[in-house]
Amino acid sequence: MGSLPLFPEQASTIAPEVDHLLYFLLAVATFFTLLIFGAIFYFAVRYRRRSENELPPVVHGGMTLEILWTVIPFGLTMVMFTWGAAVFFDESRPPDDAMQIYAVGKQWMWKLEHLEGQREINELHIPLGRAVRLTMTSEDVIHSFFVPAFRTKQDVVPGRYTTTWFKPTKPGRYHLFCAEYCGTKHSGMIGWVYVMEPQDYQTWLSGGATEGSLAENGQKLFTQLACDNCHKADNQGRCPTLVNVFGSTVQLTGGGTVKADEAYIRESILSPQAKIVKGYEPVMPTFQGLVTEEQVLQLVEYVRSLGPKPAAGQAPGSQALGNQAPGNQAPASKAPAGKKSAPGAAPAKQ
Amino acid sequence: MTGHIDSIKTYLAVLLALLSLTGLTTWVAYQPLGAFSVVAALGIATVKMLLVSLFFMHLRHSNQLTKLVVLGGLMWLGILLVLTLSDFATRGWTGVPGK
Amino acid sequence: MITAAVHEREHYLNASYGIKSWLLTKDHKRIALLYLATITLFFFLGGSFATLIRIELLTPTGGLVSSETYNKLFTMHGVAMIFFFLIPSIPATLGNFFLPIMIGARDLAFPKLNLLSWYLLVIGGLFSLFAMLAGGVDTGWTFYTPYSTTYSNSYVIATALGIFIAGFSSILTGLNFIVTVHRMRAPGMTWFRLPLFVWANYATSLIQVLGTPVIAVTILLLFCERVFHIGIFDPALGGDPVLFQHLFWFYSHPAVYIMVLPAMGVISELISVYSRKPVFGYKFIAFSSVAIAVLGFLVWGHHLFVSGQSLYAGLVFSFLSYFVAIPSSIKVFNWTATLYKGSISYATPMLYAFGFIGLFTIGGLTGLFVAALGIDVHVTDTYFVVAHFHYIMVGGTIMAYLGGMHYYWPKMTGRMYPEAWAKLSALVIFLGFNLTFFPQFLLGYLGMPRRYHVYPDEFQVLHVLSTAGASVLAVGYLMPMIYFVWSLRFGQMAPANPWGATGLEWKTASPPPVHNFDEAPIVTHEAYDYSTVIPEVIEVG
Amino acid sequence: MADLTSHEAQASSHEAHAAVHEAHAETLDLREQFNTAEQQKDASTLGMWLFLITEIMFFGGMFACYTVYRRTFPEVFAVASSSLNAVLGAINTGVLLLSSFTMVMAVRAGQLGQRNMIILLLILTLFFGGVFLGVKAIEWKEKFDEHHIPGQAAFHLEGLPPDQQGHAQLFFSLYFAMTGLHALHMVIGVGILSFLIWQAKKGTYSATYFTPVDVAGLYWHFVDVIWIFLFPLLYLIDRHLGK
Repeated sequence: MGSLPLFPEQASTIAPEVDHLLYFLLAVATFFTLLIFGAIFYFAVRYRRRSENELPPVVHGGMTLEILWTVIPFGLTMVMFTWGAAVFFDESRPPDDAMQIYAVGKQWMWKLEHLEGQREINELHIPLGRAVRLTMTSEDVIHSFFVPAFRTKQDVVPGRYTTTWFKPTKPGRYHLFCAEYCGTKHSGMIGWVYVMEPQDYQTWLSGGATEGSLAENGQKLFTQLACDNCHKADNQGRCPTLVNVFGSTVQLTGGGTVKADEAYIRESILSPQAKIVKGYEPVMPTFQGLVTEEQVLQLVEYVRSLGPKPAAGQAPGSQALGNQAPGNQAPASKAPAGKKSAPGAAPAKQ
Repeated sequence: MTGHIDSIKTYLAVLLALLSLTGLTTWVAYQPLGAFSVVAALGIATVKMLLVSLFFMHLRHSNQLTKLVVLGGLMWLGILLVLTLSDFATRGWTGVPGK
Repeated sequence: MITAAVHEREHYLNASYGIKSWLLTKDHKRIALLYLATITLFFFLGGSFATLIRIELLTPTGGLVSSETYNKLFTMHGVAMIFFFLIPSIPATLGNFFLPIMIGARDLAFPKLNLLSWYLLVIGGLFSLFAMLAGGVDTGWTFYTPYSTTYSNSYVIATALGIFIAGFSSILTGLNFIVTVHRMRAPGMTWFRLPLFVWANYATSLIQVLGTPVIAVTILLLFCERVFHIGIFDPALGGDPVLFQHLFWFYSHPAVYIMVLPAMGVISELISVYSRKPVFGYKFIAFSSVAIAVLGFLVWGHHLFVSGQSLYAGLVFSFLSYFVAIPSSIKVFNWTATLYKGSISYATPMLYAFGFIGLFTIGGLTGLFVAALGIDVHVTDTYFVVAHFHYIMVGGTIMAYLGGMHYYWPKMTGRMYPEAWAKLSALVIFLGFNLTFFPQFLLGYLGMPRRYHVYPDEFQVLHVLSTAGASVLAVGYLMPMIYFVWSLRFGQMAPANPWGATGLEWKTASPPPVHNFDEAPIVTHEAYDYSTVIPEVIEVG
Repeated sequence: MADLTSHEAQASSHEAHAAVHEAHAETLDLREQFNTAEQQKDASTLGMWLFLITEIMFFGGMFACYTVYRRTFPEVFAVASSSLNAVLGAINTGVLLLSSFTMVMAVRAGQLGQRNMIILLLILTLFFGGVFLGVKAIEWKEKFDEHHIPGQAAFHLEGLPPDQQGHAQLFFSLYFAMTGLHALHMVIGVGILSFLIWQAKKGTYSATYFTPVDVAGLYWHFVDVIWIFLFPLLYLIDRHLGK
């Protein structure tokens, strides 16, 4: 037994935002609980039955009271809604400078992949003060990526990508849970998130032996699967070039457009006929069953690395990161300030 | 309800209308109407539904309560469809996969 | 059952004897008792699963049972409690017994259908029981795909079939009630003279009729997918597991109101009778029941805030969720105001009613937390949610159910329960409940995920507290079981109206005659007009 | 609401129960919980309409799946839909509409107390219902022969690349689920009709008591209405794209 914590640690920029909302709700809830309990207790004592045949006066309902206790709670709930929605937007939208990490859930483990090629199981090492964006999928059933100290949670759904992000503000070791029931060893699908000082993180990154960065592995796979026979860099192939595709808006046969994000790249690999790029024939075979979710992620990352170079952070390879991390540390570590932290902490440097 | 006995002629007319609408909806499906094709199909189906319920099911002569029950049922179907679509139709609006 | 004095007056219990007279009865009162026996069985079954769960969670390492067994325990706890206890609890027992009497009818509109409903519940229950005995089911009561369709190796099909069949029991009960309220009211029983219990059950029936078919078809699709691999929700074929969640919660969120609305109806009766005053804001309470039934259908997506549902749908559902808070708070305020200047008795049912208001207030207010998008991301699928819905479903529904059982026991059986023991049980249950579930709020905010067989050490103290509370709670639930049975033989004979209550159910004898009334009632007063009743009570002594 | 209240107060504000009840005790058709035949008929009709509402929601769950997946895979749904036999579908729709017509005529015969006509028209309705089910069976048989059965390894829909076969299976899953449940309702309807015919032969129904025929009619027409929507939604998606 031993320790008895009553409140979770605050270790991300979102955590204090969530907690402030909690304090507000707690205040409202406590007020109304005391009001109701107090009124019941007072009335029950004050107006207790004194004789078996007493008949109390009839008190008719009052419109003023009814309106009062309809309108006031309604006003309060609208504050709750708006505030909750504001926090939710912050929780949902990763800042542009966030560092990309991929996660795959399967019964019953978390597989995490860094752009630099480090792969971890049930552990995630991240630097202090950098926003981290997780793109996640599942190989089997629904899981949920939950780090209580960060106040973030996102279901991980088979067949599609979901996203979560957080920006750690305190070095340490934090629980990682699977929060969506996923079968026999659901409670064993847990791990740790290590938030490290940036220097330590650099040391950790260079420590593990990797077989090349995620994008490099994706490129190898791209060649292995002979994707490069058709998808040529110079746009001379039978298929559209993938250079500068990521993040762009793609024109489709039949008139529509689609934003080339992770989900679109994934769909194009597994279900290539679903959306055909304008001006091309539907000749690509499906790779369903030929590649694992992890390999798809490598390919997605490769395509991303071919895309327009992002302002900061998303550049693959550890060199770029190494230059940046110390610079980012200063503003971020004192940035529990809240909502607008994302742009503020993103001095767009290359 | 017992009081209203519709004539055979009325019922025959409704039947004829229903059969012609069936022909119409089949024909319309082969016309190049684009997105309007679904609208036409559902529009015709709705008219047929109204014919069947108003005449064959005597909804015309039914009391307010029955009409309310039917409207309520359709409204609930609407709730189910619209709120479910509120998710599926707005997916991808944020540009963040899964949000 | 009841002491058969030779020259006893004929009533529904002694009008005929033998198993057949019960199993083929069309009397809504007898069917109510059949339901009572059935759901009590499932309550204790679900309760014993809960006990095992709590004992298991005493230690963080999961020593008592394997993880497979643990997963089956919480699944079967949920299935037994929700589908076979809470949903039928108040409507099928107290509602079945009293709704026709309260409106002055001889029976429900469709007595045979009523009996059929009970058989459907029993058949559904047998399927689920078979699944439990044969090896159990481990999907969680929510049956999320693709785990339930593809990955689980347990008795999903039998359980799903059981729930499917029991669903029709619920639908037909709701249908029966609606028609009865519309078509069977006694002369003079206008809508605004209806007891609030009837309003609440009417609203509940609307949900049963409109919501239950959707879970039925969803379960059917799940069944087909598991048996024939047709893949409506299978991501491998392009299906969407989140769609299953939408359909599941379209019913399962309103189902919470199926459980709690009748409870609110009971509380309206109790508060009025034991403060001997008309309910403050009768129309507001009546309409808020209907409002809850309607608005309850617009909020299901708040279970899906982190599921991969779109952000905008999340906004819509969070916004709508707050609307359903309003009618609930209107009720609480009106009940409290009813006490003002009343003549408040501390009889056992009133203690349960106080307990209900207190626990429901906490449960409802924490509902505001989980409806707030920003906080729900953190607390969903944790013990915070577990605590929240137990405050509503156990602290709310079961408190009201027991309050109602005590209140109506004299009418149903003709016997009084032992008052002192009953007061004690109310107190034990209230304390035990809070000790069990309050620590779970803390656990949840700390991040303890639900459905965990083993857990980190730092959560143990709170888990131990919760288990301690659960053992108190278990004692509290066993007590009424024992003294109710005891009272059948040894309890004092009950007068027709032991509480000085106003409803038609108290104008007929205890227990009521076969056709409910010796003389057909004609209603001339508003509900809860105590000036007409109190002198009579004094004569009865 | 005020409207309803006055109407229903009237429905139940007949004389006191007991007296009326005794007066009717001789009438076989009046169940003991009711006071008047009108009250009983109203209750049955309302009960059936409520039941039909539950049926709307029951099919509604599948319509929701259909809507979501058709939105997601419009082209696949068009191709898969075109593989269905629209002619048979249209003919079947006609057959079902005819059966609805004979059903409503049976109810009319009930209103007029024409006992033999009731029997004849019910048998006709039963016949058309049987034809519908027969045609349905032929269609399903075709699906088996063409390997259009979802969940089977042999599933293959011509005209679609391999990666979209899964989506096509979704269409056929919905097709079989929806038409299957519809057919199940038809089978139940056939059972009800058989019961009514048997009862009608015994002379149970007359101009004063034909509620079962009336109520069964509501059910039958409702099943018809469901099909009215299933036909264009399943058989007629973007046919113009096909050939």
